[in-house]
Amino acid sequence: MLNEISFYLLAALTVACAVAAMALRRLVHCALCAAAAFAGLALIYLQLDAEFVGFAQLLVYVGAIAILIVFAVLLTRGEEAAPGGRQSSPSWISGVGIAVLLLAGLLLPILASPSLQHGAPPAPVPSVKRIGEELMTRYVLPLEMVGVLLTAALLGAVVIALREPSDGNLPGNSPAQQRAKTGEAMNL
Amino acid sequence: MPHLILFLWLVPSLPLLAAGWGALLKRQRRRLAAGLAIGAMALSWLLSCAAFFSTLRVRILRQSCNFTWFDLAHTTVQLGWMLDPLTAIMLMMVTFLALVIFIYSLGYMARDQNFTRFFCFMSLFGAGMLGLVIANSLLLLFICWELVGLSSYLLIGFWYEKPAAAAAAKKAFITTRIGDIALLLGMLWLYSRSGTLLFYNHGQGCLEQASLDRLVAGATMGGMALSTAISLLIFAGAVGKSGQVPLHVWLPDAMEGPTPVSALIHAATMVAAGVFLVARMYPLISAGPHPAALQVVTWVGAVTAVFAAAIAMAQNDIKRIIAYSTISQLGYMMMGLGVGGVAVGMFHLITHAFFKSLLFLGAGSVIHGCHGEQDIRKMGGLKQLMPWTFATYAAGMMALCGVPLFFSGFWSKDAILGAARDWPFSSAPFYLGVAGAFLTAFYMTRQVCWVFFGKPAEAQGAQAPAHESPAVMTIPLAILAVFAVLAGFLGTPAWPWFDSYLNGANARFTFAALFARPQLLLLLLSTLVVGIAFALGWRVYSRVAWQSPREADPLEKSLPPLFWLLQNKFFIDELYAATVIRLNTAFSLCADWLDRVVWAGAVRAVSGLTRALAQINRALDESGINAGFDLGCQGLRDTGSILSWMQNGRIQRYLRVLGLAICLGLLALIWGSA
Amino acid sequence: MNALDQIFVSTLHRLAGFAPASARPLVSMLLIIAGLMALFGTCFALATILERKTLGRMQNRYGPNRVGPFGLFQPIADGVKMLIKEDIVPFSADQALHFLAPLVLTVPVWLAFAVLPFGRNMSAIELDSGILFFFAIGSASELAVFMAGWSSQNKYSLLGAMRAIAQMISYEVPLVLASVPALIAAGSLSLPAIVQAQSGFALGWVPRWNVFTPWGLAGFALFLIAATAESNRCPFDLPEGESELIAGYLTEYSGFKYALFFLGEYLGLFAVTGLAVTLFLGGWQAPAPWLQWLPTWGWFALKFSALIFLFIWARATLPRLRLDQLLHFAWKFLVPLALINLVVAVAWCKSGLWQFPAALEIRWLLGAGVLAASYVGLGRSWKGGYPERRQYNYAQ
Amino acid sequence: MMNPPLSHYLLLSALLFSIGFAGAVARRGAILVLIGIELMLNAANLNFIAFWRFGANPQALTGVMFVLFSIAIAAAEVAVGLALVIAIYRQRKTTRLDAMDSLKG
Repeated sequence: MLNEISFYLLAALTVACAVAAMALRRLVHCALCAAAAFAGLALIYLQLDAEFVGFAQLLVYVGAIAILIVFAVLLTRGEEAAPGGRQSSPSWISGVGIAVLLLAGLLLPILASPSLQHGAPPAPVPSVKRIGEELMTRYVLPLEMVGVLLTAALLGAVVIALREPSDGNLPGNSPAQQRAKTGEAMNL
Repeated sequence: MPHLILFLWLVPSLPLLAAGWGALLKRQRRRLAAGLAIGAMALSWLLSCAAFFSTLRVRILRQSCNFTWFDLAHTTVQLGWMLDPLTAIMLMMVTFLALVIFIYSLGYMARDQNFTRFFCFMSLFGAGMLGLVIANSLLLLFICWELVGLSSYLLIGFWYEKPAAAAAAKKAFITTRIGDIALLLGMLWLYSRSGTLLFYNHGQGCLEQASLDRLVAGATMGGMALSTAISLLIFAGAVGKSGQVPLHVWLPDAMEGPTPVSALIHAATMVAAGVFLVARMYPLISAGPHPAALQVVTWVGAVTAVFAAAIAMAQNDIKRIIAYSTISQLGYMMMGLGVGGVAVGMFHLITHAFFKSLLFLGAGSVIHGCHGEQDIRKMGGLKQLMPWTFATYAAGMMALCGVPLFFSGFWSKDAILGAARDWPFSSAPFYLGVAGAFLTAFYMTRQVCWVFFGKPAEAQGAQAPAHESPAVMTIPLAILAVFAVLAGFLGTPAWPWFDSYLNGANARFTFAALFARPQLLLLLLSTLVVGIAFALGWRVYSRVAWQSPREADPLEKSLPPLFWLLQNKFFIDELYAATVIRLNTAFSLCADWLDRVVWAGAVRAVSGLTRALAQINRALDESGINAGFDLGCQGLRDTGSILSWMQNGRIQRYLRVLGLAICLGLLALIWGSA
Repeated sequence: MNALDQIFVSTLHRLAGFAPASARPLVSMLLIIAGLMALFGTCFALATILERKTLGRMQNRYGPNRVGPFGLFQPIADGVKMLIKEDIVPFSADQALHFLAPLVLTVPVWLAFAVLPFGRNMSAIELDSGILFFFAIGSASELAVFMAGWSSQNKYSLLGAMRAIAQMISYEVPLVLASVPALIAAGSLSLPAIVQAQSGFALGWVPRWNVFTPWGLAGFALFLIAATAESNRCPFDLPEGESELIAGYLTEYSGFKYALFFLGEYLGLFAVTGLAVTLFLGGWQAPAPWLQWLPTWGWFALKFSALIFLFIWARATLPRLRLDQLLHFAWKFLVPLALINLVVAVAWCKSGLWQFPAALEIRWLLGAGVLAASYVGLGRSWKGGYPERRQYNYAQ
Repeated sequence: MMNPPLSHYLLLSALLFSIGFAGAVARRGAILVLIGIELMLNAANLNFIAFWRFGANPQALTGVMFVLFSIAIAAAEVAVGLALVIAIYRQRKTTRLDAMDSLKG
């Protein structure tokens, strides 16, 4: 019983946070709600006895990605101050409509197919050693590839986001002036 | 020197080289042009002498050297040159005469601007004539024949500014052309039948017995023997070139050219080419049991002799008289060939060449002296003013008329009359020959009286009095006069060297032959005829010569219609004009009409058609294809813009579409499977 | 001996016995939570006063000695002060975030204690990947700091938060890398297993603690440095450097929220020291065979308080680092050294099979030599660690 | 201890997926779209873990492995994505997606 209650609770929490992340007006709140949703998901993983994945999810998403998103929000704060900018694109209703259609499309098979209704088998013996062996034997190549990918992404992100010398030393680049400039840019 | 034959081709080549080089010279290089021409001719003359002496000593009758001009797939066309007594004699005569006349023309043409061009054409003519003489193939002979025709055209029309000279050159060229066509036809026919055009080719040549028998055997549609038909055609060529009766009209007009030209070409060599051709082709013409062609030659020769002599009596231009006398003498040669064979004809040709060129050069110096005056009625009394010219001219005149014993004309004409008398077929040629001799003597005395005797006419008074020609002209006259006398002794009945030389035998001196009955009778008859003619002529014309001003010609007074007929040359020119030329113009008009109306019309129609087609094509292309294509492009562009509306760069639009697609896919999958 | 050692465990079971069987696990869990919170709450209080007293002593002055004997009741006084102080919230602040920030900071830290083995089978939850849980929870604190900094809508607080986050992220990497050698030696991620791996004595009297191995010593040093930076303490307490940024992201906080922040900070410190003890100082293992009579949790407590004293001592003596020096030090000195240490540790474990005599000494010499060389090399040649002097031209 | 049936997990993931999709599609902010995509990614991970847990052969750990690698790659993806957004913002001074349509047809 504990499992079911906790699952439904966590599910509700996660869905709520997700909806909030998508619906809130202020970006920072959205980012934090998203982080909460990710944490909720991590707990669901734990509830599914996938311990290592849960903690990894927690460490990566809540620890790193949330911070990244928040920093991105900070660095592009000119957006916030723009007066009267509507947050959602004009034709957001059609977007949500399609999303609902998509949901229906996904739900139908899940509910219809009988094979998915069965309960959970006995909890597998969780062991990090198994995961370690698996990683180091069958998945050693993907592991190396992911390592390379991460370094590349790291360098790429730094290079892209690095302030180019051209716009770096422009006099008008201090945050205050930047906000003023965005003001002008907006109504151009 | 048996291998001299190898160098015989140099004889025509040197003058040809001189002509070529002369042609490139500038007009001012007079000395070089003259030197070239004379030098080349002198070298050729030396080579000819060497050849002549070699034929004398070496008893080989004939040497020939052939080479392949070009070879077609299955046949080869061969040319070649040969050396036999006939060629040697002609080489000697042509080169010697050309040399003398070149020297003479140095003086005669001195004041002419186109001096270099004159000598270039003269050496070109020399090359052609010499090539014709040594040719061992009818084709090479024909080529040189044409070259000679060309040079005669160029030389007759030398002073082309004068319209008369240009017309005369054209007339000469066209009439000889008519003869040449016949020669060409004969040549082709001969080639097709005998397989080769080489005369003597170790038994294979067309004039050798093997092919002759074939030709004689062959028959043509008229029932005539093939050899007779071919030889008639070839004789037609000779008639054209030597100015025999039907085609003689061009020779008198050819006097428009400078006198040395007339002397060399229209007296000695070129006109003699026709006779030489008949002599060369004699085996063919006389082939067969009773050669009809030979009789034709004889009759044509006889008729021409009397006909031309008659006309000569009524002419007033000094050169025209000599021209008609040349025609009649050529008639004599043809008759000689016809009745007496090659030796008789050729002997008269050689002697005639010397005294006729002498007469022409004499006339030239008279004209030169009288500052270009040619009408004999305006001349007179030049005996005192031009003594050298008178003396040499008189020698030439006596040789021509056949004054007995010392003058060459007598012996050669006598040989012909003798042969004519013995001619089995008919004795008419003999009587015509005698009449011709009488007429020749008569018009020559007329001319001499008018020109040299009597008081100097007022014409000379007008300009400076006539003066003797310079040495460079009189010396050649003297040389020729000597030869005119000596040449006769080669072929006298007593010592028939010429006849034996040609036949390759050895001449024996038998004085008694002179007094053999028929010979003696003949000699007396001819001297009698000449004597009567001189007396008649002196009586009629000497009186007139001394009057001044001279009235009309006594002959005209006594027989006006005959004189009028003779003066107008029996209206043959007018006859031709009326018939042949009219036909020709009719043909050209018809061709012109055909060309302008029919063909031009057709072309114009075709061009119109194509233009119309082009118009239709353009219209079709313009409206149909272009418009259609533009329409297509426009449609493409429109659909493109519609599609581009879809691609508006907004990422979310793409995501939506993607999502929609996934849903539809899922739904299809579910419904499809369920 | 065993009875004293397991006293807590036995009392727990006894108490849990009262609850119905079905709820027993829940009740025992609640009891453990209560016990831990009580223990570490008092530790927090003691720590504040001890810190101030030792700082004073070190600066040749008494610490707070007015309230209670030797100032021992000072924390109670502080606590009461914090409670009754007015809780001022700036007008333009983001109310919700402002309120949530202290919560999000302290709750994860409490969770961290669930994993630490305080004594023989005295850890709240024995997780297979215990240490991964610990670091996962540790990483949540950055988010909280951000929320605090951002919600007070104040330039200084935002700058302070940025600095704090940069520092904490930079030092999380060397922290994790320093702890990895211990895992390799133990061969498992669960903390009791690690402590178990450090039991026993080499050469009769030297305990097999990780710290007595070359890589262990270097790892322990790295771990401590990273730990102080992680918890924003003294040499690295730039974010709330009183002189420049007033209190950094804490400026807009007052009253109980401010107290909560301090509680979170100290709990973070305790958690990290607990981990340091388990990883390198052999957890609850006795230092010598003849000393094993003392209860295991006692040893843990002793080592724990020694480290705490070390931190306080560091705070009293070391000057504050500049931010770029700080980051420089982390990325260009600690991380490379940690990686080299990892290599040495692996070599050490692999070379364990050498049988010939003096194998231990040789391995020691090799390990120490490599580490010393790399320490000197990194430190001096490649300008890691000593950034070039910055020119300040004030007149501009 | 009864676990809820597998279908419930799938329902949750579907729901999360569509919420993420709605956000990605509806919202104008670039960063929010990124967050939406992250959500969709997590929904997919949830599916994997659910199927691993309810799957016939939990020992195989393929699901877990897949999720681990997916998380790593998602981190890289977010890092680069946000770098791009920041670069675009610095140059265009806006993060609204409607403004970034220069690649239109």
